[in-house]
Amino acid sequence: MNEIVPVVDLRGISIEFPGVKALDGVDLRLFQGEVHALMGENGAGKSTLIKALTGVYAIDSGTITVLGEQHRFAGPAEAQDARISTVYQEVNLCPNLSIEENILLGREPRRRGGIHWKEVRRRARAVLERLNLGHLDPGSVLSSHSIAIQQLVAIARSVQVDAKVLILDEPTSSLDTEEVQQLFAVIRSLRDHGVAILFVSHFLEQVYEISDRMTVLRNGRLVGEFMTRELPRMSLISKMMGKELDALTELDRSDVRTRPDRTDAVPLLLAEKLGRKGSVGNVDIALYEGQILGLAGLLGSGRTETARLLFGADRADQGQLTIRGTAQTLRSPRSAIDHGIAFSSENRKEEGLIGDLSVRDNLVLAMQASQGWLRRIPAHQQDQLTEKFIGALDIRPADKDALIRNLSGGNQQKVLLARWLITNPKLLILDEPTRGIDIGAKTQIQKLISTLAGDGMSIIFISAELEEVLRLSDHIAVLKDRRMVADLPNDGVTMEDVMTIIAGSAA
Amino acid sequence: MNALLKHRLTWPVLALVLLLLLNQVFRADFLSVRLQDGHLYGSLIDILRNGAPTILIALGMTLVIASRGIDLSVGAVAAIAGAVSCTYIYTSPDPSSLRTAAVAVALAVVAGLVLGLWNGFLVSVVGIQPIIATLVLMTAGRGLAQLVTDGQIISVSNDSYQSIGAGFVLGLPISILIAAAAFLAAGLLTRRTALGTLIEAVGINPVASRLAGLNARTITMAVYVFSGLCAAIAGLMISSNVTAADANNAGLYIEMDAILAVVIGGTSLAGGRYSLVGTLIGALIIQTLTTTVYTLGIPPEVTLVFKALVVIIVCLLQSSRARTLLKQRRRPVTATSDVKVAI
Amino acid sequence: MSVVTRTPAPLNRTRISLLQGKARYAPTLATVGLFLAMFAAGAVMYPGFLSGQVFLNLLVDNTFLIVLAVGMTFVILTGGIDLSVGSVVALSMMIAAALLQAGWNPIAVIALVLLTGATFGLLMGLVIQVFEIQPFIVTLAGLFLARGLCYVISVDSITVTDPFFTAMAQARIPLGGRMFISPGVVIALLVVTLAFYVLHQTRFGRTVYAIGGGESSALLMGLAVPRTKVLVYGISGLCSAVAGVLFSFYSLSGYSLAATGLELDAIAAVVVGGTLLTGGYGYVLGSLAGVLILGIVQTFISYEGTLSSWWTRIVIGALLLAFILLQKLFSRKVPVT
Amino acid sequence: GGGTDAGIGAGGGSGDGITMGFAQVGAESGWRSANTKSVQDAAEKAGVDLKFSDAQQKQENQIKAIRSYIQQQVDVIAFSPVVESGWDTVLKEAKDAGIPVILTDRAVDSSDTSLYKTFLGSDFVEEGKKAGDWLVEDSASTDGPINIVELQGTTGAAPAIDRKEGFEAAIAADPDLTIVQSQTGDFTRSGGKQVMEAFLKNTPDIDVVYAHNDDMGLGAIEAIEAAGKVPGKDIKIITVDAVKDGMTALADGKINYIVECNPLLGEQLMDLAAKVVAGEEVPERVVTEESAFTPEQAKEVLASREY
Ligand SMILES: Nc1ncnc2c1ncn2[C@@H]1O[C@H](COP(=O)(O)OP(=O)(O)OP(=O)(O)O)[C@@H](O)[C@H]1O
Ligand SMILES: Nc1ncnc2c1ncn2[C@@H]1O[C@H](COP(=O)(O)OP(=O)(O)OP(=O)(O)O)[C@@H](O)[C@H]1O
Ligand SMILES: [Mg+2]
Ligand SMILES: [Mg+2]
Repeated sequence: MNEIVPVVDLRGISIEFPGVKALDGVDLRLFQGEVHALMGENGAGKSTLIKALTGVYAIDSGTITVLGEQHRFAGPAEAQDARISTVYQEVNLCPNLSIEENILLGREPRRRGGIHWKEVRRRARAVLERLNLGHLDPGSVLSSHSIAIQQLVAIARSVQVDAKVLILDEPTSSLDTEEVQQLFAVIRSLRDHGVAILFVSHFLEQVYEISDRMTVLRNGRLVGEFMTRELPRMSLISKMMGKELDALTELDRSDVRTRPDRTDAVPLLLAEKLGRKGSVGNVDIALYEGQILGLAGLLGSGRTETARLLFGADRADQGQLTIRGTAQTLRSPRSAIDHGIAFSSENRKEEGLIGDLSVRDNLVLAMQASQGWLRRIPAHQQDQLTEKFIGALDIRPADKDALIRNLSGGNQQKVLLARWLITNPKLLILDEPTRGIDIGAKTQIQKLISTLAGDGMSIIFISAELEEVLRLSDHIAVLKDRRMVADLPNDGVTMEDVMTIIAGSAA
Repeated sequence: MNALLKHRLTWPVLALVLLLLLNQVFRADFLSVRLQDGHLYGSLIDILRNGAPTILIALGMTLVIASRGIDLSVGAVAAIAGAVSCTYIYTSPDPSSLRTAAVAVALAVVAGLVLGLWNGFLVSVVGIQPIIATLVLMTAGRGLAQLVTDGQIISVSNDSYQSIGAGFVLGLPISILIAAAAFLAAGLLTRRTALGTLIEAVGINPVASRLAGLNARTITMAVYVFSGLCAAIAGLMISSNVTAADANNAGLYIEMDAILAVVIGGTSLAGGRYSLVGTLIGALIIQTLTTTVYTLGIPPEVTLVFKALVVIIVCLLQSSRARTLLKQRRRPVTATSDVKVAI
Repeated sequence: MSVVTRTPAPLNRTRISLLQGKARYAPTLATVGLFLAMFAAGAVMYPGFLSGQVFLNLLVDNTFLIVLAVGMTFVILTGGIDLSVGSVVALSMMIAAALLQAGWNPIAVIALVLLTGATFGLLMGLVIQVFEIQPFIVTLAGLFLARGLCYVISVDSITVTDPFFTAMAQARIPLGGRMFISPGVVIALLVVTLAFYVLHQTRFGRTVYAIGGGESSALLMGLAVPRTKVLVYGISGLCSAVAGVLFSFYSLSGYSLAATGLELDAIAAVVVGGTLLTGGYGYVLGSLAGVLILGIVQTFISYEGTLSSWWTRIVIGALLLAFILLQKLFSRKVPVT
Repeated sequence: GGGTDAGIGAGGGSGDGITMGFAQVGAESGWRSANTKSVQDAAEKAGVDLKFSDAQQKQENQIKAIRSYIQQQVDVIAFSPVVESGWDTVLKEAKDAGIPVILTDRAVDSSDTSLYKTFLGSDFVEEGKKAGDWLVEDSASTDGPINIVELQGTTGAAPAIDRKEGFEAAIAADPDLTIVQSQTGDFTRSGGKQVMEAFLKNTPDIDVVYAHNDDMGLGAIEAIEAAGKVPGKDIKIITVDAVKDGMTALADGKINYIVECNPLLGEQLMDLAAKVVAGEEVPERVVTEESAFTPEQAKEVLASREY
């Protein structure tokens, strides 16, 4: 394949942000009809490289060649004109518009007298069906859908055009196995039609499954370009991390003993037929101290909604909630927090980050909120806490005063996790906590969760990766069609078991 | 030097200094301050004294804007405060006593707090967009003030009351001292406690703030109450300065001046990070601008054109984009933040 | 917008999912419904209120405000604001009156006025876009500048005696039954229709909504964000100039203090019409309804005829509030207000 | 009292059964409030059913109000125009509907005088002239140049323009009199005070202040006192309006001369209205009787000032 001219050829790309050299002389070649994985730890510079290519960021030095022609795109619009189609890391769509509009925005079919809305719908339907999303109403407002659906819509938008290059920056971070497979089917067919695809993911399985070749970055520098099948996983990981991987050996299953139900004790949290009209129903949970409850279910099955109910972000209007033996109504997140409940949202951008505040301010925010505004956490204590967690979670750059919106996606996620860890909650609800986190950090976080549970913290764990759920949880609650349908103690539950329940029990 | 150039207050300060120097060029004794009848006297003192109400109101406005709101009602609240206090003094049996003045001030302050609470309630509990919520009071408020004064200008003669806006202690105008005290109080209150950060958090991302456990409602309420309080005190200053309550004209358009001051001071109307010092400088720039018009003898017909040009120049100076365009420095093509002007 | 009310994306997403896409229309529908209710209330309370002409007068007397609100809707949909509109109306009137007085051809005058307004708006848009200065400030400076230019032209008021303008001012289009509208109404309604078309049938219009939904997202989607942002201010400037011409037809004069505070009326009309100030949600038809609502409030007051000056203000404020509250009540299913 | 002249036939009862629509400018000053009150009181006394509306200084609001009066078929419409120009269309509608119109306080510049029956109000140019004449006379005895500073009303407002014009015309006769500074104080006390503060610093030897209304004059007095000078002696002050606060200052010698501008038009208006509705002839222009006051005269009339 090497004789062929690359579709995209990046050479010596450098970008410096104030204080950070995000890219330092990076090369990348993309060939027609290949899936190319861009690999690296959180903050390695993957997203920045993509933004450099598509003209979001101006480059300091280097050359961008597309189809043999040198370019310097002045913005995403120009990159699109050169038939480069991109899904950026955070969902970048317009929440106020409908799905179909989002898919076709800027390239609406026209006819005499304006936009051909019928055709818009037809095309949107077609591409949604291609992604197996035919059940979605193309006219519904985007913001009414979960992050996963939004991610899929973004993908639908990107594959809707006739592109030469398709760039997908962590497109699968919220998706279930099923959706991932659907996406891969589309990717493969595009590849077979000669599209060059750049794919970023922290899921090694997926990378190995779909990619032909990969480029590895570390700290903004190029480590090398490899053929996927020639690079064993372990060496990929050590190339990404720059060190040998002993700390990273898969989480030992024996580490996660199933903590038995303590039927003698009062459960920390007891939900009985908890629900909310139009949202989720029939949530029955008994969670004891030190237990991990995993929520399993398909995309849109209501896991996020369940978590929101338990946190008071939405108010429950059915059933009963008992916390440590007393019946409670959670009117707001505030009251949940007062009961020792913490919730880390899957929607980092809208529901987590305070973008214009520093890492430190973001990190201590929840703790400060629960202490009240009068008792400001002293500066030295703030610094101490921040430094501790920057170290513990390996947050990069290790700069307390950096604005959080300038951090890479994975590092933002770590800060948000730390925000809740410092409040030392009794119950920690984690909705996709490992979303967009690199393999090293992910294992670290899984370990952390396990340790926290060992220390007596209860955890509700939601992840699109069912394996991760099965590996960590003591109990697994299965949701289907926004109702809870089963609660399994995790004594060797397998993926098949869960899938059977989801497939089987008619709601 | 470079750090100094980058500091966000450098350019507003520079603008202020330039304006003052411009005046000095036209009038050699502009910057001189002398002692007259035992108190300081001079154009600089006038700027501070006349700027005190704007400074006060802009302080309150800064916090409101930081929380992603806006308060259009401040002028009306100032008018109500003046109307309430002057009408009380006018109708009281002992219109020149200290006690009467004290009660009048207390009444005005309470009125300001209540009106602030009302705005805060509409915005945070009822959930009306701030610009409209406060537009209601902006419209109705002057009516209320006129209702209190029966549409008349109420003149009072009470020395203690007059001293709020026109009096001196130790040679310093009392209004400046009040503004300074309010400035310090606001600074301490927001920076020594966590209030400042919490307000910023609510302003930047209200949803995330709520999920982090912040009581956004209370915080919002608090900033509007503070704004109401500042407006009431400013209203007292304005009316005491001329020893009369003019329900229709007191504090007219002061909300625009205050917003302008806040923005010139570097606080974004989209909410979030704010700078009280910046606001202070912004308010001084605006007052100096008015004085400059008088000093230069600019005819009233072109005053507005002149003001508009200065405002544009100050904003251009302050815009980092303008400077980078000049220097042709590399920067991300895309705007980094997703925030929108929220008013 | 407000601290707790701006709910981007999914805070209450289940609610909206119940109504699916239709919920987007709720605030606007509520506005229209409330307008009808108010009209009915007026008919019950005051004799002579229930007449077609009372309704038509709402249009006749507010042509310029309708056009202004249309321009403002574009700007607000992108999440911006334009405070200069009232002053640009006054400036347009001054220019028109001064040129007509100097004997210019009325059509040339109108063309020049429209050009001036559009250019003024475009310039403000350029400053906003290129220098990244907040719209509030740029347009506030625009407000000062345009008003200042009015004074520079003349502090005295200038009467328009041009036959064409006079004809436009006094022409009445009969609708039967002693009811009539003015030519200005036709122009205003044309502007509304055109705006509706542009917003919903052109890519430019969809980009306007997209920018309101998330500017950086729109940019990453490859939309022409900078151009659109500049253009909406141009449109608002153009609408202000059209409004200025309509106001000239209406009052046959140029006056440097005319149309003061009209920007707040326009903003209020847009917001009352169900458009969110943070951008992204709203319709021009809502803004039209918003203007009619503000107009009917005034009609109520003049029919009442016993309110003192201050009670007039208080009642206007109270009715505005009552209206917003009702609208909230009727459209509360929607997560975005 | 003020120059209220109810002389044109006292109206008790003559207005019975008349409905009058009155479109007021606003409530922008104490003078205006007194004007409104006078109209309302007089209407009640005359048994006129008054439909009152406040335009909040906006011409469009006034036009709307007049339209609604036409719609309500009142017997007579009276209004104080916000601005001189731009009334032809709506006045024509009133004429077509057969409703007579009376202008109060301010004129309109319509060339078609058949659009209104009469104009009742003051002559602002005349007021400015009176102020200027007094100054010319007063300074005749003194030699050397006299520096005048002028505190203008709101830029573009008719009284501001006319009072300036009249004053300038009057003092043009005397080359010693020069206006050295002129700035708007927006008709308000605090505006007058701020501008005067600046004038005092910019111009070392101010001899006379001419303020377009009492309020700005009162503000100027405070600024002059704060600068350590004596208003009325070191600096002479001339104002227009003669509201009660101004008259008090005049009586105290802080103001030297006030030209009256009388807001109490109510009774005259009702009287004219009754005649107009009855179809009687009325003069085209009824000038309110207005005087001017020196400190001595002020002391005499102060006690009986109504507003
Ligand atoms: N706008 C910005 N301003 C300052 N620093 C930035 C900016 N954008 C990115 N960075 C920095 O550049 C580096 C690379 O970030 P980038 O987002 O490319 O990482 P990434 O490889 O995509 O990581 P992740 O896997 O976490 O998404 C990080 O250190 C980040 O903090
Ligand atoms: N088929 C669908 N049609 C319409 N809306 C859907 C559908 N599936 C999901 N949604 C939206 O998603 C929400 C439920 O998703 P939620 O985020 O609770 O589920 P989840 O199990 O956490 O899924 P995810 O893996 O996407 O986070 C619903 O409120 C609904 O608005
Ligand atoms: Mg990334
Ligand atoms: Mg979810």
